[in-house]
Amino acid sequence: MAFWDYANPTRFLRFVQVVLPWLTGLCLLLFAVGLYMSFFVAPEDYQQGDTVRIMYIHVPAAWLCMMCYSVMTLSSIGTLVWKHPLADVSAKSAAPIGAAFTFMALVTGSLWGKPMWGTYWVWDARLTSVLVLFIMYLGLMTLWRTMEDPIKAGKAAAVLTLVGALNLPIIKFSVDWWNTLHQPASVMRFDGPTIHPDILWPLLVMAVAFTLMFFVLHLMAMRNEILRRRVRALRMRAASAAQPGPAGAAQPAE
Amino acid sequence: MTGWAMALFQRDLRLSVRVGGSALVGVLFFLAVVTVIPFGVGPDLNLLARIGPAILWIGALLATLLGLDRLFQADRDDGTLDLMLMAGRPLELVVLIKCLAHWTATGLPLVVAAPVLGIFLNLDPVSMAAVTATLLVGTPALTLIGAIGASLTVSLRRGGLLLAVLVVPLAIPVLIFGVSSADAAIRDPVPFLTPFLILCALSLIAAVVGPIASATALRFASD
Amino acid sequence: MFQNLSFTLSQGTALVVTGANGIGKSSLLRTLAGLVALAGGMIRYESGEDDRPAHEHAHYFGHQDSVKPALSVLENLEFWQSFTAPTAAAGFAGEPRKPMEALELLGIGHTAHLPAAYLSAGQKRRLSLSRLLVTARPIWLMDEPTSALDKNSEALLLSLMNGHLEAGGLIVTATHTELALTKIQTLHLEAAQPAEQALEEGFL
Amino acid sequence: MDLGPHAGFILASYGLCLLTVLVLIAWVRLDKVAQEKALNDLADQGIKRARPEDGSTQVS
Repeated sequence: MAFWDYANPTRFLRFVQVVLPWLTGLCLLLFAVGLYMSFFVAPEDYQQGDTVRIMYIHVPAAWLCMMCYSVMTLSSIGTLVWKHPLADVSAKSAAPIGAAFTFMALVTGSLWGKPMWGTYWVWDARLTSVLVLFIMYLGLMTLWRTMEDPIKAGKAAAVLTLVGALNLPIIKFSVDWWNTLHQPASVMRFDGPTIHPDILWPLLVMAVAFTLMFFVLHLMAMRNEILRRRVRALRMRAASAAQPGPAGAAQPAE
Repeated sequence: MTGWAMALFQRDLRLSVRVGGSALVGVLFFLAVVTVIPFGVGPDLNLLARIGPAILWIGALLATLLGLDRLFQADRDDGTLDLMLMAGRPLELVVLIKCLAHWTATGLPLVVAAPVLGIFLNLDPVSMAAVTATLLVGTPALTLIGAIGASLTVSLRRGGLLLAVLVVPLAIPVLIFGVSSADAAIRDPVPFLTPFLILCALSLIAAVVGPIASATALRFASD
Repeated sequence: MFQNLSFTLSQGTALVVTGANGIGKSSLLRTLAGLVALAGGMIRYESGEDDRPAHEHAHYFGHQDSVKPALSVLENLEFWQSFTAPTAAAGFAGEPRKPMEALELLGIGHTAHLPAAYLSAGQKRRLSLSRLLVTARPIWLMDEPTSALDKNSEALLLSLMNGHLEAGGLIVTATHTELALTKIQTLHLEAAQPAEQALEEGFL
Repeated sequence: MDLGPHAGFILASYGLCLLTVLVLIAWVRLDKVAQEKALNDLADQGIKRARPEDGSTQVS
């Protein structure tokens, strides 16, 4: 089963080596197409004018910050239940990327809100729950930083990640459950998207491009994390190794 | 600055930035406090704008207090403090430099984060700048006053809460003048400079009193 | 804490403090180190610098290693080298060593750039000991210096201590084991009458 | 291309996103360089992995 094949870090690194160039190329291509479409193909909104173009990065970033947390949640289950050796590597390296996507979603939302709502920030359910997600990401990153032993840190962080996953449905349904300024979902709906194809297509292309970017960065960060653990293990061995060479000075003078 | 002082400053900065250090936890706590307040007082943006400077100041005070309990304790736990007492360097200066390093690692990030958090509280640019300026000159005073509490509670296992109780009364003047000068910048007729200069003076006084008091406390704590 | 305690130590001599557990060997060393205030009496170091108290002429090598796990081994040592003020004394010819040299001498040179967190207990102990070599101070106060050290390191420690004595330094050490030092004076601590032991008894 | 009265907001959001992505890429790159340097430093000291790099060995 492929899932367990990649439990071997060395094998995983080889897999990354093969896959990464293709993913990166595809990601760049999609970004080129998506950015072109969002500026030149997509029409301006009859109400919002050109500001609607912020949507093509805002919405993918918002999706991705939730998907990234879902990846971390799955990885946490992997750490606690299946004891997969790469699970906490995956969770740890996803956190900064997730925090960055959340930051992007917050910033673009804020810059979109100013011309539309007249303020950079309101404390409504959607915005607040995403801000809470941002704090969760930062908290998890800090937890990993404060604990020296990666195995222990991984387990602690996995527990926290699972508890924090409660926030995901709150973010998703906040626009339906509470009355907010934020507009309700228009793409991810059970009865199909409600927006015009000229807007939908650039959005989908950008969303796929963002997703690929997440996987590229995530694989690279996981590779770094594996190397970091390797360095740690080797350093421990280096410390316990005897003094190399005939250290004459180390002999006590009788 | 002489060599030993630089070495101490660098060491403390490195320790708080590296794995196990607490450099950015304070900012995160600051962010958490500011996020929680609108849940308590309600999301009314006008109200938040009015009490925004106060929220930021209280957040900064709590974040500073929270990070202070390890200021001397970590060094006491592994015997470093004993060696520092014997090193032949003026202990008051040692304390001052440790406070400076601690402020650079934990207080300065609060100041940098303040304008961003101001957006959440609907502050206008003028009051944002005013709050940031007052925090810049005020938070060193909080760290220096807090150092007194940190040295008094250095030998206690759970000194954190006691530290906060001891320090908060001493920190009240800083809070008063910090918030009032930030407010003065928003409401026109009140001069900004008067409370601001008092705040600066408080920081300078704390830079003298704090190290002397906590050095004395540390000497008593060694036996 | 102590009664009728008085001793004089001349250059190049080691004072070995013996006595039962809990008798106050460690407290005596901490008092000499200036970490415990004297209730009465005085400590004087005659050949030292006039403007510095006796304890600033001393290195204290106690039970705790004062090693920061987040710093590298070399960073740990270099900090103590620049932070501890060297002190001179008439007739003391000890020369400070370079940090790397001291680490090599103690057999942990290969760990210099590793975080100290990776060191074993014995290696941390040796790192702590290297502190005494990089700043010259005429008095070494050593509390159970051989604990957590293996046979080789113990022999090395003794040669370092003898070297310090030859250079005209003083050593005061509390120990349970026999130490093969060149010039030894022994101080044996004994329990006083229980009623006289504690200051608090005065309130009875 | 005319982005209307709110061009500043649009460009700022795209710019800040680009900046964030660049920071992420820089973090990943620099981290890799740092870890590889640490591995090389250790290899110079003669501390290497026991298992060869081909990955043919199976972790039991």
